[in-house]
Amino acid sequence: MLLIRNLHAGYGDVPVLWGVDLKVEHGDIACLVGSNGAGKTTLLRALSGLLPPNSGSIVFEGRELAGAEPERILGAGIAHVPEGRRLFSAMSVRDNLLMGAYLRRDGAHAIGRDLERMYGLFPILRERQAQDAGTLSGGEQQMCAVARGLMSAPRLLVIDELSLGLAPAVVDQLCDALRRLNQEGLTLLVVEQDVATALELAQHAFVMDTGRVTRSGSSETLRNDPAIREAYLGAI
Amino acid sequence: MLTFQILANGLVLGGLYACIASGFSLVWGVLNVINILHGSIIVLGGYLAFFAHAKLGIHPFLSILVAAPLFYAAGYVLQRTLINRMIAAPVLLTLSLTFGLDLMAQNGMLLAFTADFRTLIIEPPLGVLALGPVVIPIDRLLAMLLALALTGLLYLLLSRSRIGRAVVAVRMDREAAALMGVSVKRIYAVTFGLGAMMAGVSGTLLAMIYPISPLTGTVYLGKAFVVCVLGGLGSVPGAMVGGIALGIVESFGALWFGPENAATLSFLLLIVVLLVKPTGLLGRKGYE
Amino acid sequence: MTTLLQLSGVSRHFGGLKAVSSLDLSVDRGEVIGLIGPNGAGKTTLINLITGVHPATAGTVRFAGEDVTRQQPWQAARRGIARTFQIVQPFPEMTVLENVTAAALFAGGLAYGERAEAAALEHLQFVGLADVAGKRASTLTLAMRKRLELAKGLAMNPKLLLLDEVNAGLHSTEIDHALALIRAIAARGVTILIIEHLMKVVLNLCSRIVVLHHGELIASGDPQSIVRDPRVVQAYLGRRYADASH
Amino acid sequence: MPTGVDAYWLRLGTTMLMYGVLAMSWNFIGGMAGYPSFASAAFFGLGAYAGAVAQKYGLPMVVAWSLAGAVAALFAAALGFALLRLRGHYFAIASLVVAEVLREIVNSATNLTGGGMGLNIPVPQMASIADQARFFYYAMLGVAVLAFGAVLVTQRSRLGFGLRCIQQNESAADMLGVNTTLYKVNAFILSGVFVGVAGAVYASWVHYIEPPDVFDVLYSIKPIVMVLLGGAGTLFGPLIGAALFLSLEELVWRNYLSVHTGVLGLLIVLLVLFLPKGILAFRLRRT
Amino acid sequence: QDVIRIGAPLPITGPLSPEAVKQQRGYDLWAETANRAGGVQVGGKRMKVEIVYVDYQSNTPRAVQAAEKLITQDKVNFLFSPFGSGAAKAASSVSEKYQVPTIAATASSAQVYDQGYKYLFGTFTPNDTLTEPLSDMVKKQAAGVQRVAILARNDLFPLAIAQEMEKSAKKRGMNVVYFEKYAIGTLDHASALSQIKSQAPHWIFATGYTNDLILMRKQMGDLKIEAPVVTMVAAPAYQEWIDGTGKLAENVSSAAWWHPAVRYKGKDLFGTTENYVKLFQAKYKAIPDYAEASASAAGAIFQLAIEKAGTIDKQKVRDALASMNEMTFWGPVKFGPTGQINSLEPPVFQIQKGKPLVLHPQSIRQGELQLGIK
Ligand SMILES: Nc1ncnc2c1ncn2[C@@H]1O[C@H](COP(=O)(O)OP(=O)(O)OP(=O)(O)O)[C@@H](O)[C@H]1O
Ligand SMILES: Nc1ncnc2c1ncn2[C@@H]1O[C@H](COP(=O)(O)OP(=O)(O)OP(=O)(O)O)[C@@H](O)[C@H]1O
Ligand SMILES: [Mg+2]
Ligand SMILES: [Mg+2]
Repeated sequence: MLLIRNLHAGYGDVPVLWGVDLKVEHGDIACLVGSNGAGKTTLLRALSGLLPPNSGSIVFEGRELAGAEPERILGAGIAHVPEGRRLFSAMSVRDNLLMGAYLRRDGAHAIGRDLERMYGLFPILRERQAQDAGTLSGGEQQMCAVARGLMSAPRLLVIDELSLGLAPAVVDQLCDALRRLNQEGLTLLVVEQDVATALELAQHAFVMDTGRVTRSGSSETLRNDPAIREAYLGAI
Repeated sequence: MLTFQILANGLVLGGLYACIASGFSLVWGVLNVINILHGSIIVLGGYLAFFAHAKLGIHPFLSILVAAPLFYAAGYVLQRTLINRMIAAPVLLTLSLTFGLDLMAQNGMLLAFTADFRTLIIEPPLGVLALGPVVIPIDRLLAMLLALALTGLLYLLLSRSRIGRAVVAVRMDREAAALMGVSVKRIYAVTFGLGAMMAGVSGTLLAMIYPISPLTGTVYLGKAFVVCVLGGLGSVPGAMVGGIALGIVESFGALWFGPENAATLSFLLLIVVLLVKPTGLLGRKGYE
Repeated sequence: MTTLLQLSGVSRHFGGLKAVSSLDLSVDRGEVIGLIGPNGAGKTTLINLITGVHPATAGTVRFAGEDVTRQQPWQAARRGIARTFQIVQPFPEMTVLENVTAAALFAGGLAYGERAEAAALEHLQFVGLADVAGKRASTLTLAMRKRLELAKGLAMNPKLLLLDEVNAGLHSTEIDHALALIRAIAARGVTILIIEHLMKVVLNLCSRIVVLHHGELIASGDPQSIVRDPRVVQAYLGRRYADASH
Repeated sequence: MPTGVDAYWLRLGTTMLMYGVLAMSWNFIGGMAGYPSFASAAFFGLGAYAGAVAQKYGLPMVVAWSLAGAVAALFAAALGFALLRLRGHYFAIASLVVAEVLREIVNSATNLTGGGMGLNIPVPQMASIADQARFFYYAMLGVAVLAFGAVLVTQRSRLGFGLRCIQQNESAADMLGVNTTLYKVNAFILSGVFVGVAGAVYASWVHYIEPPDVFDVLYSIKPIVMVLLGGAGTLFGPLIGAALFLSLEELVWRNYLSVHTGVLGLLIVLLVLFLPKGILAFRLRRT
Repeated sequence: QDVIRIGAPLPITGPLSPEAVKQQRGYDLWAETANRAGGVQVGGKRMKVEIVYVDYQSNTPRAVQAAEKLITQDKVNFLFSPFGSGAAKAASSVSEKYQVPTIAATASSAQVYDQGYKYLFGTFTPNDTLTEPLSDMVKKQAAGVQRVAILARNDLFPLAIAQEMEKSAKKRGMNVVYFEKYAIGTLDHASALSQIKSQAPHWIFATGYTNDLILMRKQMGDLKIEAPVVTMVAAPAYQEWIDGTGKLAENVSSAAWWHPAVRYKGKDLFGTTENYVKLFQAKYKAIPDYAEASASAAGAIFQLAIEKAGTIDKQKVRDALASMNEMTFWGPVKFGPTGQINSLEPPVFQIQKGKPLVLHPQSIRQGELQLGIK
């Protein structure tokens, strides 16, 4: 479904990605882990068109998307929940969610139904729906951001820092929900620092280190890899 | 009795102020661009109405139909070609940019139209509406009503429509809006186009009331500033409330403190309002 | 042990919403106390109340015996209350070093000059950011920014350090380093109040944990009793811990 | 240097120094603290009238100038405490309006200021026209040197550092112990005091002032454009910007009778589009 | 050197730019007419004239700077003052400093000439010469006029005229029931006018520039304000104002320093007033107003002085100006001890049937004062 080949990107003169290769299959939940500053966020920004890559290719469902505008990439079916939430702070929660559905053309009814689904997923958002998103608590903002990403009805949802700032119970619920959505046909690419949670959620995992994907494989294999355990799982 | 007359004067004047300011407020609030050119666009709208009337005999109310799309298109193109190059620039830079453009516009108009004052005289005159001893000139009344209607439409467009939401989203976070699939450049151009349209249309309306010359734009610009800060930046209803508040304060100020102090008084009011409510009457946080 | 921070009957309302309601809490000198609770429970709001960002709707805040309910944030900083921001707040166009120098200068009480910079560099070394000291803060990754927040907090030379999710965005191994770091800070005698959703952090660091829910204290006690408290499991920890405690 | 230079050039030089003072002063509040102030015209006009009225009542010129500086500083302090609570654009407009209010007040205080009829300032008794021109050139130079010194000292001090913090993120600065109100008011005072003195020197120099002239909104706008042209937040930027802007203005003014404002506008547009970080950034990039 | 250079700082841009156009038209007509006749007779030879224009952007200090530039850089022989009393006064110190004979074509305030300067001359009589004859006429022909309302633009000249009006009215025992100023850039006079209406004045006297007074007259119509006498200064002297107010212009009276209907036989290059108006019309397809004529007159007066002095020496030309006593198309020209002209009798006129008719002075009267406005 998604094939990234030899992708190079950076900020100004500073290269950050040094030839990333990555492949996500249809119906997969893939996770991307790696140390601080490895370039995970940069990769996702390049993928969603926020950061034009210097070279390389991004093919999604057969279409080349490297260097395209974010608008076209979203139109192709990739939604990105960015690091730091990036909510529209002086807009209500509800309007934020509706912004997620900006490009959808399947009518107010379908959008309304999805809105209800989001409120079902995160009940607190229903309570806060008229409140300005900027005044939400940190975790509420994260929920709002994920829900907003889902509102675009993507085929591939890319989430940066999935569990950041969420209460443990909420992380569990969210993972359950993502699994359900995955069964309904949504493909997921998730960046997650809590490697244990990530490996539990995902079927495939990629490990990034200083701008390259250094390891990849099924979650099962990686979980049992002592090097990975030492580098990312730490002492329990 | 005088009080009622003054109140009527103030309301009508306020409606015109609201019209002058709404497009300015939109562009400022959404694009974070203080559009110094706004006053000159109003004047251009005035010239359009004047020449349409003088050369072709078209009534200013009809010229609006031409002015609206024309100014929208001009604004759209201007933003796309020039101002969009400065899309993320700090506000003072875009201010300098529109300041430069305004100098060019004023100079251009001076060359094209000379500095003479033109006046659009409608024959037969529309007359006045007399409510007992209170008289209201019909041209002003119509202009005001039309202005308020347009401002209201603009408000509906922004608050109810998908594009309106996109406009606000772009203001809040450009990058996140892009992630939602919003074409930021297009939204900027649309917003600027709407602002120019409001300016051009208010110009055609004002042409029935005020003499037109290339330099009157500065006065309109000054009013737009005050109205839009008074009402709250980026808020179209704010521009309406601010405009009417200003109109009424100026009118009663002129009565109680003499006309030469009316403007000063409204400025003091502005400062006091801001001290009590730092985001203007209807403004919200996040638009500073 | 003496009380450093004392909250009595503190409330904060936003319109109809009671973000914090008549809360009593006291923190002793040298304590490392954990504050947990569901999203939107009022934890960050509580920090904002202590540091003077939001004025309390009711109640009093006492710090080192002094009533500080109405203080301004900068006064709090100079009194020795330092905080980190959950949503990080660096000076984006200044270098990392300058960011920390500012803290050393204005709250840490150092004079303008090289001493402040030297002190700042020490703190950066301590949190492991020394090699990016010359970079602009806006180019840091999220986790690095969190550590920058921590370095700033330290440079303020605080008596009380309020940490709002400084470790979010770190993976497990990195957290182990962070734990060591925070322990070292506590060892210097700094009292620490720590908000974190990573149970690994709170369980390992804190001698006492308080749990906030809908703006109210629902539990308080040592870590072991907290994870077993059914109300806490129900409201906050969820399935995994419920399973674990069976 | 200015000996033997003809009066016209002296006048131009004096004007440049004057705008240099305005631009450098704006940099305190606008460049360092990041508050887009449009109050320069208010300080300038206030200083001009304070100096002129003081001279009218017989105070010696230099004393009158100092008095003008003090008046501007006091005014800035009072105004700062009120207005600096406003953020961003709101502050900008409130500060813009102050000049308008002052202008109208001066306009109505006919007894003291002559109102709309303007005010004549006694011409200093000096040997020759050339001496007079030179005297005011040096006086303005003196003010410029003072302002420059203040910029220099501030940039290398706690105050300057705190202002930069405020500019970057005010609430974070507050949280780090920066007494933001005090710092901002200090910046505002610094941005007012030299402008006030410059206004007073200007009044003595042209020996005739009227409200629309000294409270002209362009005294607020031009220094900003100059700072941007030169490079905001830099030490020499404001000076270079002032010199550049005035040279351009003078050149097009002399060479294009009826289109010079348009040409100037075009130049501003081009500069903003192609050198958005100011002329200094251009030089830095090339070396 | 065979060219006489005269410097003219003008407010070509900025709020005063309409005035600059008028000044420039007047100066150009003179220069062109003089040059077409071969130039100015200086001693034995003829010298062409050249006018050097500089824009001072409607900004007074810039006007001073412009004057200085013209004198020191462009080396002009003589100078026309910048527009209006304020700028003329400010710039006069420069021409005095360099001892350059200067004629102010649009400065009427006595303060401009009170400074003891020797090189400054002006073509406008003091302001009270406008309000005095008018007041006399109203007093005589409309005995019932008692209550006077005055509304003035808060600006140098309009305010000064209004203050003279107040004095003239009081001197004749009239009652000034309303005296207010309005700010520059006012967009609405309705409040002031409503208040004036409630005072039921017999004489409404308003001052301002063309746009102010078009707006004000329209709003008076809207508010149905009527009074036996309505006077506006100075806009009705301009065709633009008459065009801009249409029927509302009817019966509005005014006064100015000159009017195309006056009839003088001059010794200057234009000769009669009719001839001047004819030349002006041929060139600009418009009737000259007083500001335009004054600019031409300033040129013609320089020419007379130069020809009499027989040289362009500044000192000699100044003396010729100081001692001048000639008839021109503008009227008799004789400067008082301060340099301000004192030989003119400014005409009073009224718009009747869309045309201005002279009511005063007696010698050139074209009609009678009509009471009431439509
Ligand atoms: N705007 C920027 N300008 C310059 N460099 C940047 C910028 N943003 C990030 N970087 C640098 O790029 C590198 C990769 O950053 P990135 O944010 O992709 O890492 P990450 O893997 O997402 O880390 P984390 O787990 O901390 O979020 C880092 O060294 C960072 O300092
Ligand atoms: N300025 C505000 N206006 C309105 N509501 C607010 C405001 N600030 C916070 N709230 C609300 O108060 C509640 C408490 O917020 P707070 O940020 O303290 O939560 P928290 O416990 O820190 O949560 P999290 O773990 O998600 O960060 C939230 O529901 C939030 O929506
Ligand atoms: Mg990241
Ligand atoms: Mg929080």
